[in-house]
Amino acid sequence: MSRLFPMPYHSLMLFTVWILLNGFAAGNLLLAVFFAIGIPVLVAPLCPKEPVANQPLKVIIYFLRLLVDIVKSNFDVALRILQSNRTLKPGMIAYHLELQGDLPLTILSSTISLTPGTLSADFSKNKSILYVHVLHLDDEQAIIDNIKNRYELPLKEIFKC
Amino acid sequence: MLEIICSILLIIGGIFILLGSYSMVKLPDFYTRLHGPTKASTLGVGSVIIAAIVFSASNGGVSLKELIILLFLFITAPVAAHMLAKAALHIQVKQRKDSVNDKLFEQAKQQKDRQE
Amino acid sequence: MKLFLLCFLPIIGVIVPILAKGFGRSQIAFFTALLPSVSLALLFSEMFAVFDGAVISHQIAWVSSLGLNLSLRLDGLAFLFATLILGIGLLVILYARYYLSERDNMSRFYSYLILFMAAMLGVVLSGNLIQMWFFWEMTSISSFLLISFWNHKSEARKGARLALTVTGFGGLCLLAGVILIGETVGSYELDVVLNAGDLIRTSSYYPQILILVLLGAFTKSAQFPFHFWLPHAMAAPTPVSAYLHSATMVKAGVFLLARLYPALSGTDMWFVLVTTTGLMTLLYGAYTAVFQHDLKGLLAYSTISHLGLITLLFGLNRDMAAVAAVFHIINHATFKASLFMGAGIIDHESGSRDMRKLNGLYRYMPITATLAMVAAAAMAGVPLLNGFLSKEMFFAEVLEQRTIGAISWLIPVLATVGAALSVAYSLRFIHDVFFNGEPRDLPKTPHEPPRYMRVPVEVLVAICLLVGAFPAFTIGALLNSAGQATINNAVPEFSLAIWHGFNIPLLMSFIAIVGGVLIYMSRKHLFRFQASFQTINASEIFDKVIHQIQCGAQKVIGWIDNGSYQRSAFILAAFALLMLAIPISKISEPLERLAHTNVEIPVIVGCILLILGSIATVLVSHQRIIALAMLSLVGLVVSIAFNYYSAPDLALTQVLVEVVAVILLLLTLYFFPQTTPSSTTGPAGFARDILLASTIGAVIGTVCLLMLTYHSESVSQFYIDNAKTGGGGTNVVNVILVDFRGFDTMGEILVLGIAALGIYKLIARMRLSIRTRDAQGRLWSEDKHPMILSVVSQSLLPLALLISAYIFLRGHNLPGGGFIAGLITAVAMILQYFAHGVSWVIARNKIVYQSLIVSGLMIALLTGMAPLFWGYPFLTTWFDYFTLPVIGKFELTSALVFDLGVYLTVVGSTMLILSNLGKLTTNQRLKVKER
Amino acid sequence: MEIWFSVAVGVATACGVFLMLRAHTFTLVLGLTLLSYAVNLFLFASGGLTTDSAAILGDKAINSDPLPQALVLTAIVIGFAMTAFACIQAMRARSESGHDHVDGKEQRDISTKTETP
Amino acid sequence: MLALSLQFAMVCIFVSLLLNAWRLIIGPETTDRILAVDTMYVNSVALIILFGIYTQSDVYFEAAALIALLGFISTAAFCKFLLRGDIIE
Amino acid sequence: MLLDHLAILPIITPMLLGIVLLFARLHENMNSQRVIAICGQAIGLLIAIVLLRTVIMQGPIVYQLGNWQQPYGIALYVDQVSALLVLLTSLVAFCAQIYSCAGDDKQGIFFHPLMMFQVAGICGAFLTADIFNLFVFFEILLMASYSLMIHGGGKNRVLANSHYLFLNLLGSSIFLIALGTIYAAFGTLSYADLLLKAQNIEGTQLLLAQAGIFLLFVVFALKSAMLPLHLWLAKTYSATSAPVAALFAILTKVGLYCLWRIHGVVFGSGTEPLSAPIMEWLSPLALLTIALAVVGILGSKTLRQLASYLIIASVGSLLLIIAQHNAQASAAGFYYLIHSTLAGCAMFLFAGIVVRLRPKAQDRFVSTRALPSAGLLSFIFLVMAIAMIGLPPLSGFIGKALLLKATFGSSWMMTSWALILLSSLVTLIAASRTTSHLFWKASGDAAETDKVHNLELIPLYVIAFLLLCLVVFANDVEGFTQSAAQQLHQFPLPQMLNLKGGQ
Ligand code: NA
Ligand code: NA
Repeated sequence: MSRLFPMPYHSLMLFTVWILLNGFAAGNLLLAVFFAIGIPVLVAPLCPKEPVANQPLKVIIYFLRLLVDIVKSNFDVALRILQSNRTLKPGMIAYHLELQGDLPLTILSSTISLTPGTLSADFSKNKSILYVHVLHLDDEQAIIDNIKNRYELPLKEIFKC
Repeated sequence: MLEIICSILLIIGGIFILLGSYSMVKLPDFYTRLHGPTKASTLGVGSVIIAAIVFSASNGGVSLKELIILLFLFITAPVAAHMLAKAALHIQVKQRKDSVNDKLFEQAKQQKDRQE
Repeated sequence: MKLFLLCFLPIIGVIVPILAKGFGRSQIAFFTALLPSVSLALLFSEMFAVFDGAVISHQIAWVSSLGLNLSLRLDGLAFLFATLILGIGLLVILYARYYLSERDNMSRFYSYLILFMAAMLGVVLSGNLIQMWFFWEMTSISSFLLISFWNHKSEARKGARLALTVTGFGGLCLLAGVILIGETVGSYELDVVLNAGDLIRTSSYYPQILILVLLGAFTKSAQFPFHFWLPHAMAAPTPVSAYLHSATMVKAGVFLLARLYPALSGTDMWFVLVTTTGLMTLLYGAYTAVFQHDLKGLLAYSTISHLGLITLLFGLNRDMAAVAAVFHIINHATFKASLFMGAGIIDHESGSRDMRKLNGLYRYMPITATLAMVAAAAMAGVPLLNGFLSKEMFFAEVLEQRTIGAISWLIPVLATVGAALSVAYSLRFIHDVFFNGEPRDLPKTPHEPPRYMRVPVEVLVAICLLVGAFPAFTIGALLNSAGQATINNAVPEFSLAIWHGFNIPLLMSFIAIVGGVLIYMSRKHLFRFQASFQTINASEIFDKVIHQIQCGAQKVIGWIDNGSYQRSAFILAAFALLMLAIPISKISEPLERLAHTNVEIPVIVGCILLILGSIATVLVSHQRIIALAMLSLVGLVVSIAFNYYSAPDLALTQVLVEVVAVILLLLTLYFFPQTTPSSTTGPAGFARDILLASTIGAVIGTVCLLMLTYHSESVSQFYIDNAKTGGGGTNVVNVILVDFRGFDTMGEILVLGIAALGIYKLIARMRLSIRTRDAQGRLWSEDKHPMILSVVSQSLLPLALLISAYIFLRGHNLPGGGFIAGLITAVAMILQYFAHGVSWVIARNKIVYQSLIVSGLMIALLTGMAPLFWGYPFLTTWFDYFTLPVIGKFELTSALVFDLGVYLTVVGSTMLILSNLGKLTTNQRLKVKER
Repeated sequence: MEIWFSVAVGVATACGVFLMLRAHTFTLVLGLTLLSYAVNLFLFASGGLTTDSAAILGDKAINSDPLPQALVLTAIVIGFAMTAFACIQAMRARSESGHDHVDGKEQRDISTKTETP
Repeated sequence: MLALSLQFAMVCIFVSLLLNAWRLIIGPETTDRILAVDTMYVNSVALIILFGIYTQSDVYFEAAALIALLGFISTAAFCKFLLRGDIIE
Repeated sequence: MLLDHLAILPIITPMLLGIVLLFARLHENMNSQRVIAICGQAIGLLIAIVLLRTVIMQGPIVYQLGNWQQPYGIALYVDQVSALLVLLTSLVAFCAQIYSCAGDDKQGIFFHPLMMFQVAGICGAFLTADIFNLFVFFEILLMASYSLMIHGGGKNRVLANSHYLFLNLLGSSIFLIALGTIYAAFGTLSYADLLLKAQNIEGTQLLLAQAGIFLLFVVFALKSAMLPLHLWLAKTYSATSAPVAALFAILTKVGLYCLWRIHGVVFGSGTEPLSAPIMEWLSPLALLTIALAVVGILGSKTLRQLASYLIIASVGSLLLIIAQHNAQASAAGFYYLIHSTLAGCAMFLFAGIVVRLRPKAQDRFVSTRALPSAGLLSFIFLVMAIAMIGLPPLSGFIGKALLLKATFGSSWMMTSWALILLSSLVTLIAASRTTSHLFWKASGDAAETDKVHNLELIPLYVIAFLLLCLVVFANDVEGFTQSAAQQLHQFPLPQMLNLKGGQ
């Protein structure tokens, strides 16, 4: 099983992408399956085993939440930008991580970067701190809580770490 | 109907893309400017893409393949931003004088494991 | 046929001595002599025919377009010279046997000698002018070899080079002259040319022809002012001097005068040029000869002066004079050759040639002395010897000529002076060497030479005596036929009697002899007088001149080609601009009217971006990293432009190439200074370059505008019509690439492959220092592989592969194809390299990129070759549609296989380049086994 | 519109040529890249500029010229190969001569002294 | 209506591109310039999609997809260069 | 079956062999590489001979690649001229290949494959009848030459290569611009179609056409090292390794061939040829080239530099021939071309030997200790010098004479003759100097350590023999070049354009 699907999520992604690209037809299905299985096997040596996220539902919820946040924060950052620079209070915060594992951390940092107004600048050496740059930093703690509750904890659940 | 949605989406997209680039010109220091493009890449391009989907729906065959672009962007854009921030910290790009937690920039550069 | 044998036996003879190497010296000499003797026999077998005035000739067509035939022609003149060449040649072979020492490589000497003999025979027997030139040059080459026979001696090397240069120059002039003659007459055959004298003399090219031919003749015959090589040719072994530089080769020049006498002579120009030259040479040679201390030097200058005499005779435009000249050729050959051999014997047996040391040798070598004295007397023109007869004829002829009117008396007077001088140096030769006290500190005590070494001298002296005593009987027939051949006409009546009664010529001879004796008496004063001039050494001057010229040339070359790339590039660009300027300057209607006027914002924006990007790249080019950023802007705009102008394939390619290029340039930049040093070109050069570049830009822009506003109907419609039906694809561009013009693509991937190999080759030997700090002196960040980048790149790889598969499969029908797919794969792979590092990838990825390239190229090539086996041309494609139950209708095409080859090659090459480049800084760095 | 395009191509060419006339290899590589962009656009333009008619057989009529596109594609590939080679050649030259001047500065007449490895 | 909004969006993007170019040229930091280029890549993705809508054809889709997928690589490479000098090690 | 595809074989055979030589196992093992390479070149030679024979027997061949009819597909066009040049290429390559096996090929990797690709490129350039395909083959041969150029490494080679590379990159860009312009003007790329369309054009089309044609002239001038674009040649050729330089002896001929074929015929026929304004420049440029070569021959400090300038001299002479623009002259030109190419090749190979035998002094004109087997070497040199100077009995003198005849009565006749003869004279001076410096004047006896390798001598013997044959069979050769020239100057349009492709 794991030799056939070294990366199940990838296989899924590849399958869907192929179908999206070529439309839904018998020949395409066959090819999609072929690639979904073939490519991961081909690149397996280059991709170490990924931690399995075994709550698909939570994943979807997380994703939707992310989308909503993006839209929301987009608008207020937009307003922020239209005001004068003087009112702006940019700053850096050091976010102490509980989350571990490369993939989860990557997802977290990408999430942070994707939502306008915050930007994951760098990790500390042992990945215990994530330095986050904030466009408008009036309430540091609020932002930290926000990140922790909305993203980090859910990710912890998803990846069981 | 679909046309109207499409048009609205296009306008939103346009505005946000413009905002992104505008902020990149306007904002005071590199780190703040770095926030700009995220808008372009997320909501801006996002709504344009959805507009495209809606449009394709409006003349019959709905094709979702534009979503793939969105997927790609969502995967890659943060990395670019992250790398840029990292690089900026490394080459000690000056942040604005009155930035909050000024010293943290230095720590971030050295990737300190605990904050003093 | 006999003629060919006669001429070519010696040519074969060249190898005989080399084959005979193993044998003893005498045997070698014997074998060498065989073939020439046979030739001589053959020659004499034709004697009577020739004396009857017959012209034996034989031709074989050779290079028709050049008018060059193998054409031999034996008439009196040729017979005379052939006899001299073979006869004296044989004597010289015998003489050389004893002259050369054990140390000398005898067989080499002999083969050179025979080579010369063959060449000389060729010259005199040629019936075709170009063929004559052919052998003429051969004589120069062989004399070069012979003079430089002792090439460990510096003067031998110098003398050889000098002789070759002068005679070679003459030879080239002669070639030009000959071709001019041929083009004027319409044939190079001697028979034709000799009878076309009037045509030549009246042709507009006559002056050029005459000057060129005379240059050839004069240089060869050491006529003033080209005489200077001859004395230095005396560095050659004496047999050579005797053979080449008295009897034969130097005679080639006068032979040419004789040969072309009917064709060229008879004009005032001929008279002036030839006579003057001859006269000056006669006097100069004779005068200088008097003051030589070296025996051979004296003989050399006397040779010069006698050649001058002969030339002078030819110049007089009188048939009888020509005959006299021929006569003197014979006489001079005999006595001068014997004198040289005598000198050689003296040198050989006494170890010196310096007349100040050599004295009173008569007591040591009476026989040789006697022989030498007889020969010298002949040279001086003493009665009862052959020299006297021709001298008399000479006097008679100079008295006869009237061409220069009132001052005609000048020539006889000067001739007498010359004769007197020749008497003087002959006297000196005799008295100074054989009498005049005791020898002074000679290396060895002189004695008679070995018996057979003297034989050649004896033979020649005998001839001198015989001819002198019984001219009509001995030489009459030969001279007659030779003279007839020379003037191409019946010889005027002449008598070869010794005694013509008291007449002016006799008086002149008498004056000459008396004057000569007087001159010799007063030599003390003359030498003192002469010593007041410093002697000039021609070969040193020659060396200096040549050296000067070479230094000058080196300067010029160094000045033109200073090894600067910038100069070459500037010239190239300027040349291109010049070429474009010619047609562009012809544009009549103003360009505004050419331009369409509709406004498209996208285009305007794009152009603004492009212009900004380009100019910015130039402005910041000294800050290299920034320049790269600017450049990638340009690349982006270009790809968008391709998209906008409905070329999706190009857009895709451009985007990908852009990415790869940026990676490549960044990899390169790591090893380079981050900023360009202030350029070596000064402000002037800068302005110059800016001017040139902007002008080129303007012109190219104009041409572009012309193109855009002009529309020729092109072949493209064919592609659009046949893409689906003939190529089996709907993406016309791709069908063109893999089918209509698949050959281009074949070549293109080959270029890519070769580039990869070449780069591998370049990297293999590369040693570069690795920088530990950046330009601002900051240490590099410790975080080698940022975590996010690694993770994302991993998850991107499968996606990228999927996309490239997608692009590859649809390429034939929609934008895409093997090349683009290959680039996508490559870029994704590269991403792994710089996200995880080389060692990480190498540990996990076992693909050998070189074999990717090889297999790619192989697949492409074999796909191209497959149709050959069905009798179709290279790269003919095949496609068909199939239907399977589940999948439905689909197409299979050979173009896809070809495209696969493209894909593999692209992946392989790109990876080979980038990965090896990346490895440079790692311990994985490529090490090539030096075989 | 053609005038804009032409001007852009002209400027790009000028810049590329100017950089190709410099003396330092890296600058030359930059120039080469820029010049090949310009040249590709030029070659592309030889078929005329048409929007919204990609050379894909389908419902739309094709009035763009596919041939120059194919030529440009070949040109791009070859140009890429050349650029790559030029880069590495520049590096090698630098590693041999110690600096990135194209003539290797002080050394002038190459033919006089050639060492074999 | 649609055409109008389409043109509006396009104009927005053109203006953004020009703004980006402005940032690219004035800098001041190297990272600023790199950011500018990166943003232009993203914007051009949107632009190409708009072309697609405008011309009602999807032959331009791949270009957009590729830029979205691989455009960041050059940005990353630039950053890696600034961070480590040697981008493949 | 292969005989129907004879035209393509000179291109794909070396390609195939080059690729085969790259197979990992092979390119580990030097000996097998050498065997394959030499056999490959031998096969190439054979093919070239058969091709030439076929062309002579059955007239020109038009080979339509991909079975697409002219002018839509790419076609190869083989007439006696291109066949001759292919044969020359194979000959030179064969000699160089053999020579290289004496050890030069071990001084770096990929030598033999690159040689193969180089040959493929050159042959392609000679055979193709499509102007863009010509560009592609130019790039192939250039790429291969860049890579071969630095074979063996060393500072000067690499630096010389920089010069050569960047200059030619500029050249390639010019080539592309020219192609764009020409396509815009004619809307076609096939020689035949271009020739057809070039007959009656005016207005903008004329301007465009001429712009393109003139730019093309620049490209070919650069390739053939015509003054003032000669600067790269001496530098490059005298820096690189002997076998490569020897192969390069044919490289300049590519440019000349293109001028001959394209500017001389494709754009050079009709009442008022498009290339006429340029061809008027050709004579003076050619004469200047010879003049420069004369100075260079006198001023050269090394044997290889001398050889390079001799090449330039021959280029000048051939340009002069091309400028005459008539079949008679071309015939002479072809003879001279054969001779000069072979002689030049030999010169470089010989220089290679000298360089190897004199590790310190190399081929500089300074006397050192005597060379091993100096007698033999000096004899060989004498032979080549005789060929180069144009003295009998080797083919040089016929070439010289033909040159003189060909330029007889032309405008510039006197200058041409003077320069042609002068170049011979200075060659003679230089050669005699060389002989005396390199072989005669010696300080101390020869070192016993290294001696002349037979593989190095064989090519020289072969070439010397061929040069002799050129004289002995001069009439036949001349007859051939005559008909070749005839063919060159009458391009068989109908034959090419009326062929129907299979599709
Ligand atoms: Na962001
Ligand atoms: Na954010």
